[in-house]
Amino acid sequence: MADFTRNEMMTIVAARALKNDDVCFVGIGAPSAACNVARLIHAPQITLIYESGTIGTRPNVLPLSIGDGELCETALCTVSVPEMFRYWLQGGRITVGFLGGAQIDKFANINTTVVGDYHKPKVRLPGGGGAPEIATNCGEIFITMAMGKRAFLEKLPFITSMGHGPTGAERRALGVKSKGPTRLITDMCVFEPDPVTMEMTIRSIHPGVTREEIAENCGWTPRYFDNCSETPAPTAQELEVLRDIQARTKAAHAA
Amino acid sequence: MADFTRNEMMTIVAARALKNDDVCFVGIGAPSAACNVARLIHAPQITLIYESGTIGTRPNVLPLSIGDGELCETALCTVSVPEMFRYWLQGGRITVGFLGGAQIDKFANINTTVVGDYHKPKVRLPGGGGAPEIATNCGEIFITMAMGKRAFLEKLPFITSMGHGPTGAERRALGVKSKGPTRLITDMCVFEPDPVTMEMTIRSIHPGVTREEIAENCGWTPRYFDNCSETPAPTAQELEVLRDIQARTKAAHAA
Amino acid sequence: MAKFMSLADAVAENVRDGDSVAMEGFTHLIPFAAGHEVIRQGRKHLTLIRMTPDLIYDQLIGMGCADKLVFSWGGNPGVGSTHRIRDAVENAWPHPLAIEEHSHAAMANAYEAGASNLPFAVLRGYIGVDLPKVNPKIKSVTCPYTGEVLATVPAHRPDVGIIHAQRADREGNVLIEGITGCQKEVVLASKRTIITVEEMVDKLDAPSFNSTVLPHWTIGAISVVKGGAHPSYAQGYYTRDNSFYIAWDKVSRDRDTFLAWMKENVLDKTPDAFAAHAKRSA
Amino acid sequence: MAKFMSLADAVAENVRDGDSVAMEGFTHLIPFAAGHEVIRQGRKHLTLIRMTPDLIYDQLIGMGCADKLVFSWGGNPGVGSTHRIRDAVENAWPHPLAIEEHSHAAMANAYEAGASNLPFAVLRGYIGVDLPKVNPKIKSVTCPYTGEVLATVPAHRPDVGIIHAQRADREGNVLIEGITGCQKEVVLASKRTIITVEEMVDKLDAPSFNSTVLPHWTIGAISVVKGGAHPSYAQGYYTRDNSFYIAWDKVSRDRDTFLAWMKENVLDKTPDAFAAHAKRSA
Repeated sequence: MADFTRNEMMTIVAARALKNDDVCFVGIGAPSAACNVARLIHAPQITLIYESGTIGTRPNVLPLSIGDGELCETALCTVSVPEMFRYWLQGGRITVGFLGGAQIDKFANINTTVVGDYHKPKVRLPGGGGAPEIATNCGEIFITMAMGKRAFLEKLPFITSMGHGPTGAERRALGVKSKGPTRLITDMCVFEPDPVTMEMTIRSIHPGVTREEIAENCGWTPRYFDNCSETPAPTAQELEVLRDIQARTKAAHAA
Repeated sequence: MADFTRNEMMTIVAARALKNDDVCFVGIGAPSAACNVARLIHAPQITLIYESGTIGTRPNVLPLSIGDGELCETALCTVSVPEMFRYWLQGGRITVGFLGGAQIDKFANINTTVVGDYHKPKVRLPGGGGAPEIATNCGEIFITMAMGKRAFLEKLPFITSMGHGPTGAERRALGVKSKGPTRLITDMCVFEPDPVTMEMTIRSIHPGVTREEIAENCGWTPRYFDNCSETPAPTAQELEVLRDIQARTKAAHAA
Repeated sequence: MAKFMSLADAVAENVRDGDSVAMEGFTHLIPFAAGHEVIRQGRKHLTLIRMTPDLIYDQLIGMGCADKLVFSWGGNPGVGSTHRIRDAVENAWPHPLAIEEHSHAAMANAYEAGASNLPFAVLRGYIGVDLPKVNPKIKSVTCPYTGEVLATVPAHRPDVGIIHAQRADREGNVLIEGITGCQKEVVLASKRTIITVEEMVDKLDAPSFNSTVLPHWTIGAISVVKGGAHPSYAQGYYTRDNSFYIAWDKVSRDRDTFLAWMKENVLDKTPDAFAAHAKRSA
Repeated sequence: MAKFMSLADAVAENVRDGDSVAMEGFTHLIPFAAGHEVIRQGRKHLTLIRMTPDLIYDQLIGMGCADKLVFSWGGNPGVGSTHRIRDAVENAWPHPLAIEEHSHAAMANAYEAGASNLPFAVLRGYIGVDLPKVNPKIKSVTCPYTGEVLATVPAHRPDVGIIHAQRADREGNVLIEGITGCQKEVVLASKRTIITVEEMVDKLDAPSFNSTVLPHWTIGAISVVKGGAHPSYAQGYYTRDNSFYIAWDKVSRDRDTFLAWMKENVLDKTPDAFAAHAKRSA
C-alpha cells in the first residue's frame, strides 16, 4: 500500500464518487482537486461548472479561486453569474454539488456563517455564498470536511445550508425533491444518510483509522452501518494523478 | 417644392422628430425608414434597437423584418430576446418607441389584435407583439399611421396598447410615468396630445392637405391647436436620402 | 445527453400527439425542416407555442396538426397575414383552434422563467390593455416591498422544444450565433429537445457575433439538416429567401392551393430536400 | 452618456457620502484602483454592496468608509479571512458595521431585477436555512398559478455602480470579456456608474470569450487606469497576483500594520501607480 495523507484519501474518495455523466458544481480546494482527478482518471467527460460562470472547464492546473482565468480559457462556454444561478443551478441542471463548511451536524446541515449570536458574533465566518441554493437545487450533495470536535457538532449555532434539516425530517417535509447530502467524505471515513432517520452514518473507514479516533473527533456519537467496511486505499494511479496536478498547480501559481 | 408622396412626407416628419441622443426601439416599415433617414441626416449618433436583440445597428439597407442578418452584422452588440425585453425595454433604457397599428382612437390607444368579438373575430389581426410594453416602458411614443375612416376610430373594439387610455385619463391614473404617445404622425398631418385632455390634436397639416380631407379620413371630429401650422415640406436632401436608402433596399432584397 | 439521429427518428421519438411544442427562431434560424417532418409524421392535437407564428406555424395549423396556439404576434413578416392561421381562428378550418395570446415581453419572460425553473414570471407589463380581460393566464402579484402590483404569466415548460442552429461539434455541443432570440431559453425550458444544425464540425469556434453555446447534456436529439431553416436564414450560411415569403401569401390564401403545395413540397419530400435551398441562396 | 475623465474626477463627481455603492467583479476585474480613489477622497457612511467582499472592501471598511455591508460571501479567496471586515463586525473597529446578508443566488437575482427595473426578484431559494430569520429583507410571494411559496429579495438599485473592464472605444462603448460576473447587471441597475478600463481603443473587436458590450449611453464616467484591477486579474492583460492575496493576510491582521500599509500604498499614491502592476505581472 502506497503512503498517503488523510487529506489525499479524502480527495480521492470524493473523486471516485463522481461519474462520467455528472454535471458538477465545483467549490475551491478539495472539491476542485477531486473533480479534476475524476476527470483525469475515470470520468473524462464529466462536466465541471464553477459558480463564476464557467461551464465545462478542463483546467490544466487547479484554480486558486473559483474565478481564475484558466477556468474561462478552458471552458466550453462562460455565462454571467446571474445566468449561472438562474438557468443552471436553479434550473436544475446540476447533478452533484460539492459543499464544505466550518461546522456540520449529524443531519449534514452546515454552518459557514457565524459562531455565537448572529448579531454579536464571536467569530464571523465568510457566509453562505452559493451554498444555500446549491444545497437544495442540485440533484445530490457531496460534502468534504476534515473531522474535529469543533467542526462536527451535535447542534449548530446557525444553519447556512440545509442538509436533511435540524431533526433529519425537515428537508422532506419542506417538499424539497433533490436528495441533499448523500455522502459526507471526511479525512477519516465516509458517512451516508440512514435511509429512515437521515442521520449521517458511517459507511466506510479509511485505512489506518480507528473507531476511537473517529469518536474523539466527532461532536456526536457516530453510528455505523452494519456492513461498514474499510475504504479502499488510494491506488498508485490515483495518487500519481492527484500529486501531479497539485505539483503543476504549485508551479503555476508560484510563477 | 419638390414632388413627394404623402408616405414620404410621413416618413420624413417622423425622421425629423428623432434626436442624436435618442435610443429608439424600431418597428418595421415606416419607422425603420424614418430612423435610418434620421441617422443619415441629422442624428448620426442615434441608437437604433430592434426587438430581435440588435443594439446600435447601422444598416446599409432597410431590413425586411426586425430580425434580418444585416441588423446583427452592423450592430454594436446583439442580446437575446428575453434580455431585450427585460434589461433594455423594461429596464427603461429606450427614449423613443415607434408604434403603428391597424386602428387608433383619439387618445392614441391602438388596436392590432382583432376586429369584432375577441372570441369570434371578424378579422383576426396579428396581435400585440412588443407593443403593450413598448407603449408604457419607453420614454415617449411616436406613432406613424396613414389616415382613413376604418383606421381612425371613435372607439376601438380592442385596446392592444395603451395610449392615454380610453378617456385620456387612464394612463396617468394608472401611475404610468412615461409620456406615452407624444406624436401621431400621419400621411396628412401631425397630432400631439392636448396637455389637459390628452386628446390627440392637430399640430400641423402637411402641404397640399385640407381640413376637409382630414375630416373625411378620421372617425372622430378632429381638433386643431390654435397655432396649427403647415408641416414644412421635405427638403431635397431629405427626399434624396430617403429615396436612396429605399432604392438600395429594393436592389438588395431583389438580389 | 445529445444523441445524433435522423430528423425522422428525432421527431418520431420526441414529438407525441397532444404535446406542447415550441419551435422558436426570431426571424433567424426558424426550424422549417423540423416543422415539415412533424407535418409528415401526421402529429395531431399539438399545443403550438411561439412568439411569432409565421409560415411554419401557418403550415402546421393549416394541415390540422394543432388544437391550440400560444403566441404574441402572428403574421407573414413584411408581407401580411398568415392566412391559414386566420382561416383556423376565423372559420375553424380545418378545425377549431384555441388561442392563448400574450405580448412578446410576456412570452420572452415565460421562457426565461421556464429555463430558470420558476413557476411564473413577473413583468412590468399589460398595463391599461385588454389582453388580460380575454386571457385568464395573465394574473398579478404584489411586490412585498413596495406594494406595487405587477403582471405575471405562467412559465413555459414545453414538452418539446425545437430549434435550428448553425453547428454542433462531435460531442453534441451546439453553437448559435447572430440573432439568437429565445432559443437558449426554449431548450433549457423544455422537457425534450430537437435541434437541427447546418453541419457537424470538429470545433465550434465559439467566439463570434453573440455566440451562444448549448452544452451537449442540455440537448436531446440533434439532426444535421443542411438548409433546414429555409426560407428563413442561417447567419454565416445562407440568407433569407424573401421571394418565398411573398409567394406564400398567394399559396396560402386558398385552401386547395395550399393543400396541393403541401403535398408536393412537404408530404412527398424528405428533410434532404432542404439542402438545395441552402445552396441556392448561399 | 459616457464621459471620459480622470478617476479622481469620476469619483468626486459620482460618489457621495452616504451613497450605496456596488463595486463588482467576480474574482476577475475587481475595481481596486477605483476603490482606492474612494478611500483617498475620504468618503464616509457608504453602504457597500458586493457578492464577494474581499480585499478592496476589507480596505474600504478598515478605513472607515462604510456604515453597512450588503453581501453574500466575505473572505480572502483561497487564503482565509478578511480581517478588517471581521474586526468591524466583531469589534466595531474603526466603527460599527451593519450587515445585510444574502446568498449568492439572491444577490445575483437582486442585480438582475435591478437591471430589469423590477422592484424585487423571485427565487427558489433560502429553503430550510436560518438567514431569513436574521435578514428581514428576505420575504416571499405565492405563485398565482401553483400556490408554491418562493423567496423574494428587493432589487439592488445602487446609487453608484463601479466596475473595471478591459477596454473602451472612443465613443465610450465598453467591452468586458472572460468571466463577466454580474458587472453588466450592476451597470444597468445603478443610478450612476464609473468604469475603469485598461485602455482606450479604436475598435472593440467584440467577438471573444463571452464578450459583453455595454453601450456608451448606459455608462456615466469612464477612466483609463492601466492595471486598475490589480491584484485581481484582467483577462488578456495580466494575471492574478496571488502573492499579494497571501501577503494581505498578514498586513490586515494588525490594525497599525494595516493603517501604515494604506498610507504608503493608497493615501500617498495616485491611480497611475496601478500601471506598474499591469507591467509586472503581464
